[in-house]
Amino acid sequence: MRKAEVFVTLKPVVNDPQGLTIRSGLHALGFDKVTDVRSGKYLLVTLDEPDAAKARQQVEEMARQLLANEVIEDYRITMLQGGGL
Amino acid sequence: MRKAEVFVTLKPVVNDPQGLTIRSGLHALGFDKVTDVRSGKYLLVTLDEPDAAKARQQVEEMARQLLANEVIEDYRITMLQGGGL
Amino acid sequence: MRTGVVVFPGTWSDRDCGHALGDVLDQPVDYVDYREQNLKGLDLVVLPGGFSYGDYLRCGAIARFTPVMEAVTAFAAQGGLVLGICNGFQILQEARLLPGALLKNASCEFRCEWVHLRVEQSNSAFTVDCRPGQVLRIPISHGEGNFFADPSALERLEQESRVVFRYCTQDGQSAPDANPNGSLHNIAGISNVRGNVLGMMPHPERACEALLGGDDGLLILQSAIHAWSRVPA
Amino acid sequence: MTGDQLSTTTPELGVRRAQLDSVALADEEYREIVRALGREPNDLELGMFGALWSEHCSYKTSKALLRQLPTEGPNVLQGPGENAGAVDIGDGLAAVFKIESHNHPSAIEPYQGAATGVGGILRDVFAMGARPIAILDVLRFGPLDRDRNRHLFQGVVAGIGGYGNCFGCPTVGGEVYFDPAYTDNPIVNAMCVGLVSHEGLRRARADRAGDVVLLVGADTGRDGIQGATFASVEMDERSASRRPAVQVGNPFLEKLLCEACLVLNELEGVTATQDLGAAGLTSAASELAYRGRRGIDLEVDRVSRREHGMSAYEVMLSESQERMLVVVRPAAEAAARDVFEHFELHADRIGTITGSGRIRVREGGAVVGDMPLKALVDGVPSRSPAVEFADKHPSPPMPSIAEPEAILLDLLASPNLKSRRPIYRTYDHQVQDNTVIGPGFDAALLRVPGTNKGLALTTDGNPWYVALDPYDGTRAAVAEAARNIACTGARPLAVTNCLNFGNPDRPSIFAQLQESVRGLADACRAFELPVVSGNVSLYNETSERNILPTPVIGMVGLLDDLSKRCPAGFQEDGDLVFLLGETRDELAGSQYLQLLGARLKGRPPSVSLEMERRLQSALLDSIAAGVVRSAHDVSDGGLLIALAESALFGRRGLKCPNVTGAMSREAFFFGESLGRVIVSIAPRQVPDLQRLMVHHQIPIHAMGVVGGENFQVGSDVRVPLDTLRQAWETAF
Ligand SMILES: Nc1ncnc2c1ncn2[C@@H]1O[C@H](COP(=O)(O)OP(=O)(O)O)[C@@H](O)[C@H]1O
Ligand SMILES: [Mg+2]
Repeated sequence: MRKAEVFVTLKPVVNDPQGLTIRSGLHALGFDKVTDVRSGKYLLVTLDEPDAAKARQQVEEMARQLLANEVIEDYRITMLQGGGL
Repeated sequence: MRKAEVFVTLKPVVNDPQGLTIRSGLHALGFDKVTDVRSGKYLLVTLDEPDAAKARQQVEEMARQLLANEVIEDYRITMLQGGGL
Repeated sequence: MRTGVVVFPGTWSDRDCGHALGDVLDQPVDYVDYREQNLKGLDLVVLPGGFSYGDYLRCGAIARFTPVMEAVTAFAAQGGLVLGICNGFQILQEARLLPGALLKNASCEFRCEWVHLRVEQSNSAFTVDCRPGQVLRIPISHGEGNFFADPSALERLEQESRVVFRYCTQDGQSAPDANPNGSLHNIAGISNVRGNVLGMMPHPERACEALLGGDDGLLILQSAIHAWSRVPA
Repeated sequence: MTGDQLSTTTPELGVRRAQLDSVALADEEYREIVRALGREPNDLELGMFGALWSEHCSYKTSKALLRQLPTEGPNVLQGPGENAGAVDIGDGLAAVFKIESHNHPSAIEPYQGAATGVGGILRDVFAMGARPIAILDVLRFGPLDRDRNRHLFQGVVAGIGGYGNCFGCPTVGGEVYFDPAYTDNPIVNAMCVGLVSHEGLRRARADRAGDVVLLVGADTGRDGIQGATFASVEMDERSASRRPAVQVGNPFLEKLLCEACLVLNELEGVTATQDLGAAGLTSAASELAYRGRRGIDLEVDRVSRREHGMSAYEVMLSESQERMLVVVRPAAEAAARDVFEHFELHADRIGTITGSGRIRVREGGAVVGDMPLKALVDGVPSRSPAVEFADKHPSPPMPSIAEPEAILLDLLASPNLKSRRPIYRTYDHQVQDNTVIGPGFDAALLRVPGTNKGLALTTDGNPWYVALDPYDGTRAAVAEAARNIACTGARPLAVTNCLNFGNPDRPSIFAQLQESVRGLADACRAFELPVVSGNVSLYNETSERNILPTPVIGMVGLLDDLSKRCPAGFQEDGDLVFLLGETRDELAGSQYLQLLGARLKGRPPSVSLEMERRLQSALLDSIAAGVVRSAHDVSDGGLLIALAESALFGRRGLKCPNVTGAMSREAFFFGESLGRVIVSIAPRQVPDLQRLMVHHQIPIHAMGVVGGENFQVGSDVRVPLDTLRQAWETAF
């Protein structure tokens, strides 16, 4: 079993209303040092693929095809050694 | 400026309908090696707090109070040196 | 005009669209399963609103890979009429039949309310019965209808006159406070270059009977019927 | 294999104390279980008894009281005891409805707690074979100036919308009130209404031995184990650390499950459908078989799981959402499976209906639990806690006011009266294309598809009246609900109710419950309204603080001809405005006194059921005769607020040159005497209205004329409509 973490974030040029809302929520709670919040997705994918290189390539492919929408999003992949979060 | 990454995931015992649905989406695309997908949130918080320890402590506090609900979610924090994603 | 209303898992406007086209406008309507690969005999295909696959991951992201979407793509390329409403619009974008993407509403809240739309183009198949500048009152119901396209794509849309509807005030001004979701340029609906594929966030099928608060949506559905009847088969 | 071969030790009660605590069973109850089984229960059996004998599942504290309620009537197709009640609405159709609480989960995880509350009540309705057509949500929170309360409020509202919107059922009404007594213990009740043909009406009654039991929908996980028990005890710091008693809902899966269940209606050989809610498989399987006076054998190994290593105990008590039991004749199994497959739903054949009268649970071939259903489902001893009636509350002050206009604006902007639009615009209230009158008015009105009829829906329950006098306050809630329905022109048909109270082991709280149920029964009898379903939520208490007693009435009415519907807002300039009903010199329980800081003082307005009936007949006759152009009931906030609302709804001004009553101006403007309605009519209809009111012996009071840019009442109040709107539309 291999685990991959996929982080999907909005491109910098894209507005992030959710990040803004969280920021104001944090301000309301008194965390006034917060200057910015960007929100994104975290996906932990487990694959039954012994070959590390193949696993990574497949996750790349998943991210490109489905997990992220390149019109608005960037993604980053980390292959885990052990268990993930 | 300090940046912190906060990962919020559903506790392992909690149902993750989104993860399950993404998994079947991946299967439908032919990624049949995927055995599990867990979904979560990724937040990049920027703070105006020079002191590293204090910054971390504040982000902990934010995660506890607002960003995650410990009843169903776990969180993990990484303080970044440079820019984040 | 024979209409096919596509039903994805999680679609819920299918019956509303069927009601508007079938019961109100008296057109034959077929419900088309998402596993269907054949759209033969259909003149208009509607991708209705709802939460296909729960809108998990991204609205429309998973639905876009269902077998029927390949057929819809081919159907559109042959000039068939395609109307994507709300979730249907999101699916058309994911399938790259229309440009841009729909982000979370700027308020971060779901919004269900009547809005005003200004018709920008009467040359799309879905607005042939409208005048440019005409104001329609139609409800929205979405959490992610905030239209985004990168600057060049946006400019192209405007230059090619493919913005079909814009959110506006009652008297037709596209003011910021008439924008319910933060859409760039107040965009509520766009078409492809040829004008046979339209995606829009508001729900015309909910505005087809005075009893339910208004019937401006009929203009859009009837336009499609008229556009179709003028096209030699 | 018989019960006494089961591997159990026979410990002293003392040894099991911790276990009994964890399932919240009392010593006597445990002894009763031993008596019924003829032996000690093993851990699985104890857990199953604990869940089914919890307050939440067994109604042990309230069931004796609930017997007073009238549950029969000529149009009742299904009364209490099934997943939801059903009444005949003509054309061979039935309206199916029920209300349910999700207070405790929502206090801990507001979004998911509220969302799964909606999910649960939707399942109750489609388990009856009905298509859900409307949701209403009843909410109570502590004041929003506390962060925690705001967090709960925002999460709950988002959760209701999140589930209902995704599922595709419109949320068309409800209520939201704020009071310090709800701090940390919000009330979250959801009502669902569905439609089905008489023949399609399904029961959760497995009455044929040999039938196959299918478990359909989500896989079973460890979530929510002991949720039923949890809803039956007070909340304390430990609650949060128990096993996640809160589940994450999957409205998408529920939508598929619903569509599949509706298709099942067209199959031969489907005996019963039952949703899994509190106490999961234990409750669903036991009740299903017990209602049909049969038995059931289950094999836990056949239950698909989300996690490895789950015990039989965990499988039997899991409260994983979006699951249904479907009971079919063996010959129909294949066809049923085809239906589920079409919707990509997973179905496990987990057992069979037997003639044994027992529930038998097998794991790995061995019987791990074996209990008589009668004891399990129906054997819990009733409890009747001590009762102690509270002293009457001291009389309220009757403060006089210099500035009625300022008070009016403050009231309109107050949390309990301001516009609810910021809430309901986050709910899809139009999907399914039947919403004729949506949220924001007295009752919602939905078209019955394929007919020209309308269903009117409302929920009501003023907690301050009930706190001041549980009997009168509950009668008032029934009267108000019926009045709201009548304002649309519809005739009230039937009632569902949710009784949210504090800890009944406190004598004063049990007295509230007892009096409230008596009031509910009396009012429903007087209006000839059967109670066809309901729910009780007790132990709404946090750190010694009890909520206000909160009985909530859900009501359904029928309008035979939608073209005769009546709106709540003023319609035409020049129309004349009248007050129907009698205003008394009273202020107790009013929003006005709350604003002035006198929250719970005096006797609340008392309803004369006889007068209320006449008022509603008079109103319905006037609407049917086309005499009335708009009708809006006078409730929270009193007369001035009701007039202002009618003006705001209709976007028209009002001029009432000289109005007074034979009482203090305060009571006339802001008192909340019950049994009153504001109507507007065309001037030429005045004689008709008068004649009708004389006929029904209803007092009538001329108010003024619709029109202009101002809201003007007497010489004291003259406010531009825009100013009124700004006050009313202040954000939460
Ligand atoms: N939580 C809610 N969800 C949907 N609609 C609501 C909610 N709360 C209030 N409303 C709507 O707002 C209107 C005003 O509420 P309320 O003051 O309780 O009405 P009434 O006094 O007529 O019972 C009603 O139409 C009600 O249905
Ligand atoms: Mg009312």
